[in-house]
Amino acid sequence: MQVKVLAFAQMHDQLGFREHLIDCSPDETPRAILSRIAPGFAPGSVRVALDLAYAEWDSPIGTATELALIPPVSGG
Amino acid sequence: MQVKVLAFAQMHDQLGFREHLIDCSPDETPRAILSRIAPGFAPGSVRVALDLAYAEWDSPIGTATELALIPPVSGG
Amino acid sequence: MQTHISFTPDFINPPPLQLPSREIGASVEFLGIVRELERGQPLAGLDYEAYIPMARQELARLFTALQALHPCAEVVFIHRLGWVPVGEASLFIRVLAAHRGEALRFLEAAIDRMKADVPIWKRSASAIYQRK
Amino acid sequence: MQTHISFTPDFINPPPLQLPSREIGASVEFLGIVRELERGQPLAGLDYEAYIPMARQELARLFTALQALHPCAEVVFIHRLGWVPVGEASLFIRVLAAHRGEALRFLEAAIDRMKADVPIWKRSASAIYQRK
Repeated sequence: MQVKVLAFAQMHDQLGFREHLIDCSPDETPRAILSRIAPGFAPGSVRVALDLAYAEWDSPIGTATELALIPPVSGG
Repeated sequence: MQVKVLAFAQMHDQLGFREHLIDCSPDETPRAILSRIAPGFAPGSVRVALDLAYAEWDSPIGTATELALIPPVSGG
Repeated sequence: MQTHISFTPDFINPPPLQLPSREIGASVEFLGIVRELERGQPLAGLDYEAYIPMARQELARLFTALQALHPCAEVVFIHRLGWVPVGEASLFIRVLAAHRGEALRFLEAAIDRMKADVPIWKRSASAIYQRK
Repeated sequence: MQTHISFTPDFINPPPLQLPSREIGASVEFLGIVRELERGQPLAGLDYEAYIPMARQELARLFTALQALHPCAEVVFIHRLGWVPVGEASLFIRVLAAHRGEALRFLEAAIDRMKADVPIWKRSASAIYQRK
């Protein structure tokens, strides 16, 4: 399976892409997927969302098709 | 001297006038003036204003030229 | 702080927003609208009266006092008088400030204090009828 | 409760007020405006981006949660994206309710929660420049 990784705001700057399709398996966690595409990446204050909802860095992604990296938000 | 007595809202209904010029002296209190024009009147929740500012029922009116009867307000 | 206080017998058309400086970060506007049901009684509208010169003075005093607590750049206050049908606004307040917190605090306190102390009165048609 | 959530690259023109019922007693509107000074640095404007489908979903969830606390009849939410110059609005929110307390509580909590959880980002031109 593949998951589409989306990087917004500072994460876009840091990773250098907005979207990236990654091969993965349902039992991989967001943290494991990120460590493959960005070795040394530590979430810090960055949250992760799976299929439009906030998720855990250390839970398997299951059937999610979209993984978004959400740095601290600042709308308004 | 004379003071102009203004009656708003329910006070207008109760007293039957909107404006009334009354002869008075500077050492009279609003309560005394009202008791002359409306015998038996008790302020209850009605406030009194002298020259556009809230005043006391039992303090002399001094040089005020306008005495307003302010029933509970309900703007908005 | 700039303050604009007015009373009108006409439908309230909020004035166009004009920012007094480049430091305004929040505009908060309130419209108080006459509802059909007031204390369970259906109304066609409400009738408003005011002791206008004292209301202006009380509002100016109140805005000055609130400005010390919640600094704002501008307040526009418009109260309609006379008959206001259901669905139309009796009151418009706009507050401009650098920050939304101050604008919201100012607005809320201004309404609360107006309702306590500013000589404006509303009456339902039925209440007016009953007094006759 | 009716909710209208939209994102626009254009100047925000608040939609005309239309009351969904005769039981609306309060309309509260908020405009968040880009200020010249942010943390002491003069700005020409701010650049906004959003993860739009998730932002919509988070906002809808947030409004539903707030509706249980502060019952309101309608909320209109418009966030501008892209470049917003100083003096123009990045955000418009209108809340309609029977009572002003609920409309104000809803508005304030909606802004607070949006700022905590809804995937929208602002950046100053200088910050964008520095990343290169």
